[in-house]
Amino acid sequence: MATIEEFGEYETAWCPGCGNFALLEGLKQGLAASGRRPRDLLFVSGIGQAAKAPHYLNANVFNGLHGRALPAATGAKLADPRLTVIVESGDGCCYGEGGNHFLAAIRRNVDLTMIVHDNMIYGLTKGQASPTSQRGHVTKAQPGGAAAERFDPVSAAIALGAGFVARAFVGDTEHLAQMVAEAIAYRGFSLVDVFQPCVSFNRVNTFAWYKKRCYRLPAEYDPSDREAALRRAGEWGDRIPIGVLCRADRPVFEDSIPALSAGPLAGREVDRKKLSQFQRRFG
Amino acid sequence: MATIEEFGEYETAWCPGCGNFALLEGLKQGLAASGRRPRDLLFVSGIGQAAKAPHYLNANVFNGLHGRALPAATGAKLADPRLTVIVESGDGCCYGEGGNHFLAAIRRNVDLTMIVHDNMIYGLTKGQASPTSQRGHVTKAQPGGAAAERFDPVSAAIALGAGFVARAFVGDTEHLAQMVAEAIAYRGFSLVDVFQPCVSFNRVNTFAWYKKRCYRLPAEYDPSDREAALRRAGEWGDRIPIGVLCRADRPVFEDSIPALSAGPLAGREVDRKKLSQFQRRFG
Amino acid sequence: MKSEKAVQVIIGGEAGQGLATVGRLLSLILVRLGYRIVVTQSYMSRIRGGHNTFAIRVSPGEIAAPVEPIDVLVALTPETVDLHRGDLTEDGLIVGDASFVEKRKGCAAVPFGEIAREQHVNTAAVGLLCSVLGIGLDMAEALVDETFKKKNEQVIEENLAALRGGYEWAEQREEIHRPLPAPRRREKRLMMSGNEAIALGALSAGVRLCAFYPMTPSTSIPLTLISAAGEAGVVVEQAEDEIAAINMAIGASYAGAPAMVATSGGGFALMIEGVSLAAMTETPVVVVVAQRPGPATGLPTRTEQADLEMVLYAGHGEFPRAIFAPGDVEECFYLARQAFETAEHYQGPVFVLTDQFLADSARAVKPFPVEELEQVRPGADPDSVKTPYRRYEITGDGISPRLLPGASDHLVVAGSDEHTEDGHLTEDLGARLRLADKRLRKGLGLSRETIAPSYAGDAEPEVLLVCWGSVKGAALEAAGRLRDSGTAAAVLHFSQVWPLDPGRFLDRLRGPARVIAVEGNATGQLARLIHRESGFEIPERIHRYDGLPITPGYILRSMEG
Amino acid sequence: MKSEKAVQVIIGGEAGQGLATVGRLLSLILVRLGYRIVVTQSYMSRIRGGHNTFAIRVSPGEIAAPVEPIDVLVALTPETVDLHRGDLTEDGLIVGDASFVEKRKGCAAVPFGEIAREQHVNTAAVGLLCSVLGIGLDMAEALVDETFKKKNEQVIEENLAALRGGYEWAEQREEIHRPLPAPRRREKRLMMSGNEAIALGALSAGVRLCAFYPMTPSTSIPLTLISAAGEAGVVVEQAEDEIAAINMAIGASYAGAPAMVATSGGGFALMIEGVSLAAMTETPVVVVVAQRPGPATGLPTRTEQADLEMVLYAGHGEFPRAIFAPGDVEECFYLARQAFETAEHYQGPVFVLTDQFLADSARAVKPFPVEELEQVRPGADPDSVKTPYRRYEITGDGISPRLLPGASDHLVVAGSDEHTEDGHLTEDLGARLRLADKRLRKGLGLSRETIAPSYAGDAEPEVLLVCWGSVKGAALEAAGRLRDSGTAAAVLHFSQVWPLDPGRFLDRLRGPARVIAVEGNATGQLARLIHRESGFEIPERIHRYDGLPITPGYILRSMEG
Ligand SMILES: Cc1ncc(C[n+]2csc(CCOP(=O)(O)OP(=O)(O)O)c2C)c(N)n1
Ligand SMILES: Cc1ncc(C[n+]2csc(CCOP(=O)(O)OP(=O)(O)O)c2C)c(N)n1
Ligand code: SF4
Ligand code: SF4
Ligand SMILES: [Mg+2]
Ligand SMILES: [Mg+2]
Repeated sequence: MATIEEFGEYETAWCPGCGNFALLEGLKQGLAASGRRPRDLLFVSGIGQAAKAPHYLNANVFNGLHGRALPAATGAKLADPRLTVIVESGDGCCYGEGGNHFLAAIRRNVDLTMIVHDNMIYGLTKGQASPTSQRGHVTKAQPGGAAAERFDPVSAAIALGAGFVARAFVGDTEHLAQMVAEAIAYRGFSLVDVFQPCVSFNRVNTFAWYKKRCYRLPAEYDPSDREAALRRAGEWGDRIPIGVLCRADRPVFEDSIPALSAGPLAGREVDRKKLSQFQRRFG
Repeated sequence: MATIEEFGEYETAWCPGCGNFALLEGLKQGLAASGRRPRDLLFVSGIGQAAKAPHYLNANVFNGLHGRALPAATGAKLADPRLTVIVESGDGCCYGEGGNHFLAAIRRNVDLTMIVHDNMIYGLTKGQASPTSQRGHVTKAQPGGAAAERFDPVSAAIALGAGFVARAFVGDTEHLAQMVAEAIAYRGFSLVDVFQPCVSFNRVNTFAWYKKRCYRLPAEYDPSDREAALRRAGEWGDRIPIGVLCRADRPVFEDSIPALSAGPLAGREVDRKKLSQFQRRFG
Repeated sequence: MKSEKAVQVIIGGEAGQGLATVGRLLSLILVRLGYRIVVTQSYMSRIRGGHNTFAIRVSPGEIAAPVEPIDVLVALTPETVDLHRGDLTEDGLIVGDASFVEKRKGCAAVPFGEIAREQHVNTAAVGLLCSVLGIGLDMAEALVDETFKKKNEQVIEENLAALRGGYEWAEQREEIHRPLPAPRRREKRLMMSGNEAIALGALSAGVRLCAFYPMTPSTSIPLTLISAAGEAGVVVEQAEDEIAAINMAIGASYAGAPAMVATSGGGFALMIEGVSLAAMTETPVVVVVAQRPGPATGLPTRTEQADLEMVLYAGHGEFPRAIFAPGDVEECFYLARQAFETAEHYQGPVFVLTDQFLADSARAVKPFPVEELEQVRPGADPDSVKTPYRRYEITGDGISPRLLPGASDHLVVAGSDEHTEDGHLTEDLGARLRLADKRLRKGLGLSRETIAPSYAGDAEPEVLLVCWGSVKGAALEAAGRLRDSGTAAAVLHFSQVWPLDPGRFLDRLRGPARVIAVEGNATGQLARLIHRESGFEIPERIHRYDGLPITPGYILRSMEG
Repeated sequence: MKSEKAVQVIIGGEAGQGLATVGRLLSLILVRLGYRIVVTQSYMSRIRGGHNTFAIRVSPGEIAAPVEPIDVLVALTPETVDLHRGDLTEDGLIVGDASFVEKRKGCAAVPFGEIAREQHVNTAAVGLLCSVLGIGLDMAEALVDETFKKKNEQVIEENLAALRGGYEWAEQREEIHRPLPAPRRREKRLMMSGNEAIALGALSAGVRLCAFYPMTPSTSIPLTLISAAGEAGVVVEQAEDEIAAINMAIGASYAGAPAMVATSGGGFALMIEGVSLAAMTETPVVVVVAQRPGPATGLPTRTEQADLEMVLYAGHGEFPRAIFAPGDVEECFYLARQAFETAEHYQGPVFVLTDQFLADSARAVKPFPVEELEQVRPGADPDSVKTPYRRYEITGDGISPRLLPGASDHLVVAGSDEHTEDGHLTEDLGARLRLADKRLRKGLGLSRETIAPSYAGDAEPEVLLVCWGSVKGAALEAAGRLRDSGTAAAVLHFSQVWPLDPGRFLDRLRGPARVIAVEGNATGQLARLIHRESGFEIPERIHRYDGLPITPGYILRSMEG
């Protein structure tokens, strides 16, 4: 059990007023609630403003390449399933450069949690459209407005069969913390897409914009009905739901890999006898 | 207007009995029906057994990299929108290595047709599981059965908002030809996922397997209802629907790019006066 | 290059404080007045906070190098003073708000709060600098007028007031005046950075599609193209990733649109398979790699020259290529053009290697004769080819007739697998050899046409500085200073780093007592290449890889020990 | 290597006819009987049809090279005869079905239809070959028994009958007998290909995760690992693409599982950004690149050695690496092990460069002492590090204490951005220099420990053949033949191609009248590298890049002109 304080306080490289601060706060609360200690946690991130977050946390950190946090996290989790592995990165990183890994992670269903700082923009590279930018969103790189349709990560994840799909908003930290804790507790691939306003480059999807729209899913909402979940996730306009949109049990990847049944790969000894037997097959 | 014969007859490198032959036949029929001449057609493929198909057709061909047919096709189409650009490749190529481009192509909605030879296996590399392989499918590389969930391309495309999503089966060439012709006629990104049995490596999803299951969508089926389409596309088991599952009008990428309104990029002259004006902005 | 009387103004502050706005405005004023400038932008990988600088070295005569000493330090935060005080020249001036700058000799403690409203402080600073540098206010006023003309009158008025406020405050204080010598003559110049020049060069060559994925310090190339896209008829598409970007460009080029990509090291790494595809399908594509320090994410906003070898050997299999490495903004323009021409003629990947320093370094350039320059015309005349058309016809120089699909009844088949002359895949090993040889033969032409390194300086130098790319200016100025102090010196600068033709430079290397390779990397990549290609091992090496550009001072200090 | 009496049996036919099954069965019989073999597999990029061959060169003594001349040509299709008749030795024999093989001297026109049912024809052919080669039928029978023991009795009986049918048919025909000399001594040997040995070496080093995306000719490495996965406790994961594969391996290695990837040129190109990540985060990872002819898709099932330079300079930024290039199956095993050790010790990417020829070439190897060999133990002891733990502590040799996350209270922070010693990202340019230097210092150790090229042959040769990787056997045999014909000859073989330490081989290069680089590529990549590193320009070059392996005959013919 760790307290919020154990996850540390660091100076950040974020802009004053950025939604990332509240996100970090909610995340820490969620971590504390999840009962994980810093040493049990591994944060894997890509590159971007969001991806810096793990550097501002007391935990193990693997800060990899832009777009490639998921495969690195997958490798780490398979190497040592005792670790609670959390992928934390931006919308561009996770759904843009990393799109193929997102598809694969959902299909594979390794026990990972993916927390996306979704500011609907490329922050660190100064404000180009991201996959989650709305069609028509004007930026310096898209002066005529983004021409491609918005990628809706939660709908996509639900449609693709993900087992745990949640949305949160930094304006509701308590709820965010809860989503984080639930996602960590869920065994399998879990996604928490977090609305995080970028005060420097996204002048459309501002704190107020989200605030006005986001509402918590009602208590009676049943996340186990995937079709209903899809319908609900599709709500985009005046009202946008936050909460666990979809939740289902799915076979976890680790359980179907015989080599993992004998415990973590890390630290395992070569069974030289067996290897010798294996070699004999070539004779 | 071209006849089937104009698309040629070539010796292939495919296995006797392979579903690719019927696919090629249906494709040619569809091309003939579409009224395109060989010179108007550009086939863009990746690498795999399926990806060889354009070499067995009289048409322009850009046979690119494994997984990268879509971006190459996108570039070619933007360069010369007069070309009818058809991406043709395998399930591994299109949904595995090329997964991120599949996501992007749907969002972008360039006027392309994508024909996937879906044999639910990696053929050319000798039978590893592909994204469309069923969970549990046993191969040499997956002796314990594929651990990841099957990627369902038509459901995914529908959920992601694609405008034209069809499924066909090489066992019903007439229908296949029709799907091809409709997809070509559709303006925007169109997907035709074609069941194509691999006699060498997929001993589960055989011709008979598909034959038993595939049924044509009933005439009264309404492809414009995306929710119904998703439900229908989700049918997987004893009965699997083929036909145009989903069809909707969507803004076409080319229409929102000002530079394209003046005609094809290919062959365009530099307007030196305007360039000179542009340069003056630096003064 | 003779050492020129030059003044360096550095504006420092946090990201988001608008220091680049001040810097750009002042630079443009100076350029319009006929001065030469060398801008060096140092910034951190963050959007707000931290500490950035915008350095303008300005002179009435030609200058080409960044330098360290600061004549006027404009501090937007106290930190600026702490960080850069040490670099001030003897007569150096610190300009900053009175709240943190002391009132003493060598300091201008400006009561900005009294002079202007908060949002106009930067404009006031520009006005003030006009006075400090003794360049009058007319040009500044004209520029403010232009800049804000799209906004309303009031904005213009407020800014003009701030400008004048700053100017007048300084006018009264002679002790802070650091007047520039008058500009030589008022010939028309433009303010352009390396990346802007690459974009303009590409436009003038006829680029029709640029696919990119944002990556510092390359992004300003597509952004510049985008700002021209409507009028120039260019598609600039942000791709889903770098792999898509290069494949899109290759597809576009195949279909007749001259195409390019722009990226940096990590993004380029992802394009390498595509480079090989361009080579195999013999599709022209221009690849701009704007270098920054690695490995991996490294220092994303700093400069380095460590990707020459990666670019030279990028792609599996063997094929010819050309790599240009512009040394200044003019070369950025002309070599970007050249890259398109070479790519089209030799039908394959051609590279432009630049780096963050040059990418972001604005200079005063003569307007390029864009109205006279020819564009590239993709593809051959369909009527000129033999029937049946063979895309990869074996020819003496390895160059086959490239037709565009759809433009005629000839079908154009391009293949990633080894192929026959008609483009269809083959496993005939004889055909393989013929096609491979054909492709490799293009290398002979590329070698013959390679740009010889430029040589400048004494005919029989004691010291020869060998460099490539953006180090040019620093090397030239270092050599100039050596000459000023009585040492015969010269510079051998490679603006094309591949192919190398030792016949065109080996003699230069053999004479001097000291031959020194100066490179912005740790291992001496060009020096090693020269060694391999010419047998000449450059005995001395100067390296820099802390993220900052090489300066004349850095070279001279390194030479001493 | 002395030239050995050897016989070459080639089985040719269409893909899907089971020629590899015949070939493997016969090879295994020969190996069990104590013969040495060199298998060369030539196949097309298709699953059925086309024309493939499985060549077994067999000898009672040591042999190491593929050769062209055919002593026994087993034709499963008429095409085989047409294609390979020209390579038959004077006394060569064609074996094929009576339907297309003439009944004349030097031909065995076999009425396979009478001897066996269609599905057992291949087994009959094996029986027949046992007679032709004069090796008896016992071993074949034993093997058929083992092979089909999982199936039912009837299958075994049918196959045994076919085997005997073929054998007896041939026994009666002395004119088709081409008996092998008796094997030297019956020491235990295994039949193993280069890729299988790499997999076994990796297992013995303790590999725990192999991530891959299928790509010829590398796929048999993960497939071999998979066949051991359950008992060896290895995760072999087919990734969604090569980028995922290397990042997965790096993630696994960071967390304590020795990890590898295996791919070929185009797949490796996609991994290059990841290589740079491994270098920056200082994470051990073994990268096997099985070369095939490029560019792009090229000839996917053929062999080449053209990716040395790509691998050597793969990754943006500068960092040390080691590249091993096994020359035979034994080296595949030991260098795969070495790669894991080096990767763990130096904490970064280490490469094993092989090629299709060696990957698929089965040999008779002594069993490796897998019961005695040590495994790699990832990470340092958490109790041995200073507190606060700094993952990238600056050390003299550049090697910092690597802890594993979760294994102690020490937190392990690995960074892709430039970082401080504790792993957190920094933009402090002084820290940058210190960390970059630390990383580069590891190169000194790598250089010191590099494997010197092996030298074999006359002490003062007239001819020195310089080669790397899989060319070893051909070079050794060519040198042997030169010696047999009175020319003093030797071979300098590099099984580690980076780093190079000229001190350990320059002397060898200086003496001989003819120094010839023999490489399976068009441009002489190793020769160029040797030139750069040692200043020695190898005057003669032999290249092959038509997709086939270099043979002794190819070398000798090329030497003549
Ligand atoms: C391969 C590669 N391509 C591009 C980049 C440049 N890059 C760094 S961050 C970033 C975008 C970040 O956007 P997002 O993931 O949404 O994070 P944010 O900054 O908005 O939090 C890009 C494109 C990179 N580092 N690596
Ligand atoms: C970058 C890269 N990785 C891997 C390969 C090897 N490869 C060639 S085809 C193929 C799979 C083909 O499967 P699919 O796309 O389903 O086509 P099929 O052969 O089944 O028709 C693979 C992995 C390659 N050519 N390039
Ligand atoms: S750029 Fe946007 S997302 Fe990044 S720190 Fe600033 S406000 Fe936050
Ligand atoms: S391997 Fe399968 S898909 Fe490929 S040609 Fe043979 S049967 Fe067809
Ligand atoms: Mg973002
Ligand atoms: Mg397939």
